[in-house]
Amino acid sequence: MILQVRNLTKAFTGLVAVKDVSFDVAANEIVALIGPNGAGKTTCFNMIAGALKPSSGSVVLGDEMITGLMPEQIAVKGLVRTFQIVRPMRTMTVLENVMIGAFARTANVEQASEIAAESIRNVGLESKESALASGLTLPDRKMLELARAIAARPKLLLLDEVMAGLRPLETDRIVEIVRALKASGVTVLLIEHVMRVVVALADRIIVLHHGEKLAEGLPSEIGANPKVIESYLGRRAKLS
Amino acid sequence: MATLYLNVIAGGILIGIVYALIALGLTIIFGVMRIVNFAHGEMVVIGMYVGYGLWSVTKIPPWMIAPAAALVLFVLGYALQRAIVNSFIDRPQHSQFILFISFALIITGLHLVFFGPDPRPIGMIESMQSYAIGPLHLDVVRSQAALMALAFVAALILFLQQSTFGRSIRAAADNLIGARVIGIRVHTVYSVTAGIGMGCAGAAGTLVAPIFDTQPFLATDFTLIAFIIVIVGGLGSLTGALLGGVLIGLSEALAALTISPALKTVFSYALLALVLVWRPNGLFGEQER
Amino acid sequence: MKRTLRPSFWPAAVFFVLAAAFGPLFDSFWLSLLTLVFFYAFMGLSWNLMMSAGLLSLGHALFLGLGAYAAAVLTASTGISPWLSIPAGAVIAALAGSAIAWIGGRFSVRGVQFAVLTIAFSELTRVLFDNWDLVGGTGGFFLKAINPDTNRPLVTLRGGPLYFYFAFLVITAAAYFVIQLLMTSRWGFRWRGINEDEDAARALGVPALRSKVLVVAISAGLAGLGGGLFGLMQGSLFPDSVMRLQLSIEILIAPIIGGIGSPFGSIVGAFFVVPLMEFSNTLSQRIGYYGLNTLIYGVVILGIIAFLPDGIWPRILRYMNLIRAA
Amino acid sequence: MSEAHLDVRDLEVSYGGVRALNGISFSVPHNSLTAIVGANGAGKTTLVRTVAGMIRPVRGRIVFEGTDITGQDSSETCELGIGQVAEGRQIFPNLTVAENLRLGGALRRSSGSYGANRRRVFEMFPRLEERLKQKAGTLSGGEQQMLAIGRCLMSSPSFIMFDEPSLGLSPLMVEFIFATILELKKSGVTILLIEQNVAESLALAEFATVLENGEIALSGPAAEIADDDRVRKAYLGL
Repeated sequence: MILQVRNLTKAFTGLVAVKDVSFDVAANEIVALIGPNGAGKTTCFNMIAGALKPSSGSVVLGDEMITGLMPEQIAVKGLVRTFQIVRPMRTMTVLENVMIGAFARTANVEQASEIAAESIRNVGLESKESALASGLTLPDRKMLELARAIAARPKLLLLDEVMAGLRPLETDRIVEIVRALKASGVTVLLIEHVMRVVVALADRIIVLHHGEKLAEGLPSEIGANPKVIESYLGRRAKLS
Repeated sequence: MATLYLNVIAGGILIGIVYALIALGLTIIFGVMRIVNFAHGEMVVIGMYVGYGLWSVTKIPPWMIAPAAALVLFVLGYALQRAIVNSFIDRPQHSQFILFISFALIITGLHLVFFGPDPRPIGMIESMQSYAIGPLHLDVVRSQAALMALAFVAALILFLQQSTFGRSIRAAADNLIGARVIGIRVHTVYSVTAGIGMGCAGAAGTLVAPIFDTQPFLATDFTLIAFIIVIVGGLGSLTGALLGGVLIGLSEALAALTISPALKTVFSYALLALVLVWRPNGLFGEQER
Repeated sequence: MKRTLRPSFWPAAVFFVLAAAFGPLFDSFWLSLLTLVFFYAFMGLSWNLMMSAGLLSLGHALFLGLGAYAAAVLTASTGISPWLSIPAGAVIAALAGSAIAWIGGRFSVRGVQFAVLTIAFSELTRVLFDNWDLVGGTGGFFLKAINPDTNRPLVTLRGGPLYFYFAFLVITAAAYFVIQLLMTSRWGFRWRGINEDEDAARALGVPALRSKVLVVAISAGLAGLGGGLFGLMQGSLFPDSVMRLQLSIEILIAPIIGGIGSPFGSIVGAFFVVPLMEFSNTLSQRIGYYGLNTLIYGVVILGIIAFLPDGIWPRILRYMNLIRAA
Repeated sequence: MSEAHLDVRDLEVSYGGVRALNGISFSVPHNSLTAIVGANGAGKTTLVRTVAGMIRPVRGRIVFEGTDITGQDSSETCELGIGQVAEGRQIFPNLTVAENLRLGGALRRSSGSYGANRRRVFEMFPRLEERLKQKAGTLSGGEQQMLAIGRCLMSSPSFIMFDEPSLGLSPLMVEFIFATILELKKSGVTILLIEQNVAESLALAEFATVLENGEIALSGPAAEIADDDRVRKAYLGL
């Protein structure tokens, strides 16, 4: 078991964003976290990755309690996250952006440059390696965000709606990349809205609604779950 | 001994109220536009020269000249914003910073060219007098200055609270996107805000002209005092500027009495460092931007 | 390394060698002007380093002053060689810098508040030095005069105009190349990452607090080193001269006007700003309008920042690329 | 007026250095409820902000009620009657509910009908009248959405753009908001609805346009769009 989340809760003034959420992620598994906008998915991610202090509850990575650690400490321990709204380092080139991720693993600039170049090739951005991040289109920025996280050699990768805003061609490419990551031993926890991708990738699905865990299980089970259909997928949708 | 402390505290509060007016101008500009006016002290000194100039010709007491100085600085602030500063709103912080340093250099340069470096005191009989209320001796000039400053503060708060335009200024400060969504003319709001902010500095300048002898190099001290107050009070917070001003006026007065006049600014800086460490956004600033 | 930003090594090396070669040809007026240019270039490089991590210092004179006083007092009171006392001054300045950076980082004092925090510490120290007898307080600290005949500059690190021209040229060149190496090291990437988006950088494992303390320590240490040499050149130190706020402002004008993007921008900026300062000073003295220099200086800086937002050096680079491309 | 209430021709916008919209054209018939759907990041909010005059387009024309308003500032478009209920609501949290509403009605066009607008808003959203003195930031998500709509109505708009009105609301509240939008349409206001919630908005709209990565993928009557298999696969997960 690579990630154990227990009774995670976050209360802002007058609003409980996440209430008592618990789930596990097994090694080398792909787990999808789904739910309508504002269900608390990103808040969960922020608490797991250390960007937000939980009001209560705990997060264990491997055999180590990481609740309350700083994001950089958690990242170095192998849990790397991407952001829902991409955050490129605009005045730096694509290579330099990805090297920052690589530097989590090595102090040597040469090696970091190699790792970065490889991650950039993985996501197919090699033609734009020396372009400034500010000039990239939205899909390329998503690829950059992904390449940066991969370069940090994560054991557990948290992807926050990395497919949003992409055309089918581009989402298929990311599906391939995530599958290759899984093959190379990386565990992935992803937030996603595009059902097609969730079905294609997820070994297990966790459904959040109004900050609470509504359901958890295999895609087929979730597809048939009446509560999930009614609250999230809308009356007509059905997961095959 | 107690009356000495009492009078020093009273004097500190009176000058603190005028400091608060200076800080109010700085914090309203930052609150609305997220720009730091590093030439704020120079604007105060312009107000001092307006006060000194009109006083030496007409002998009208400076506290009555304050509205005129406020108007002069309002026009200057509005014009500077319209002509130059509006195009710097989205620029990085360091180039905004150099812009205001160039304003500071130009203003101080003009003061030196026209008035020379030597101090220009305002010798009025009132400067010697004080109101005696029991053991309390309130210096006349400081009391007039504090009262006028309070009048300006009250007028400004009334304007922001009650008037339509004042409300749109507060709206722009609270949520700039929201202000544009409902059709507020944001660049006009910026220009009027800059005018008001620098108008406060100008008015305060006239009020302190009889207390500190007017000379160009006072500008840096006023900029630093305004910075300390605004940071201690909380950037962008009006209550922070008001209470921060009185707090700094008081702490300076006490430090000058108990330690030594030379160390009064040290005490303020120590206070500033303490507040920054304890509450990085100041006593009344929002904690999380 | 072929992919990353190759440090522009050769053009800069040629520039410094030429500056050294022409040194002996200058008369004492040009020597003192160019020494001042290289002093401000050096301080600009030090200021620009911490700016690469987005840390705006408005109190850089504090580090300069600490270095100057430490070197002067240590040499005068213990008689140790300046080769030891100047580095000691740099270390003291570096410690002060890292303390401020640690406070700023630990209590997440960012942006404007951090800039004002640097003012607070520098003004606090200046006033304390005013009242500290060991350093001569407001009366100032005076170094023993040197006897030009028997003095060996390489021992006392003091000498005539040509000696100080070379001294500041050498430390500026050294600082330039050290900073270039730093900027292409892991730390350089981390500083630029923090400047761009601190939270995104931390999510990738960049240790924000350590990175900030390190960059400010190096930046302050360099400023302290420059201060030590500056103190020996001046021969006398007053809190109001080496630690005053106006000096902290003067230090940052050259790198911003020159262009804070690349270290060479600070050198180009100094070559523009220092002669402008001197020119407007002499002009206003000759015409007799006290303050005209400040006015001219302000107007020119306003002109530059309004029309060359990224600074002079990036515009020259673009211009040179156009020529090369044409 | 035969021609469309709003007509957009070859609109090109770059925002933050990225080409957000490349050459889109569509029109919104008078008194219609037209929906624009697409995943987030497809350029929907950029489109709304460009029509509202908050972003200046690189190329293209925007015609409203027959007059070319391309490049006009948001203060001018609001006076013409273009209202916007923005993504994330963009209310003024530290100002009271009453002040938020007053600011909405501060335009020249609506100064005459201030009282009438205010009564209509209170009829539609009684809860706002109960909370007039409260700071807007203390309202619940749904109440803030009501305030955003109420504030927009205070400027008596003839054309309202709703940008992601259902974001972060409970299903019950989403139902109420969509009912309100329908009611506004029946009262004669033209509606441009921008939504990620594709199923709901297609059910509500008469016409729809699918926006993908700054380009129009599909446009036409909402019923046809809902049946298009590409839309069903990409957005409805069917």
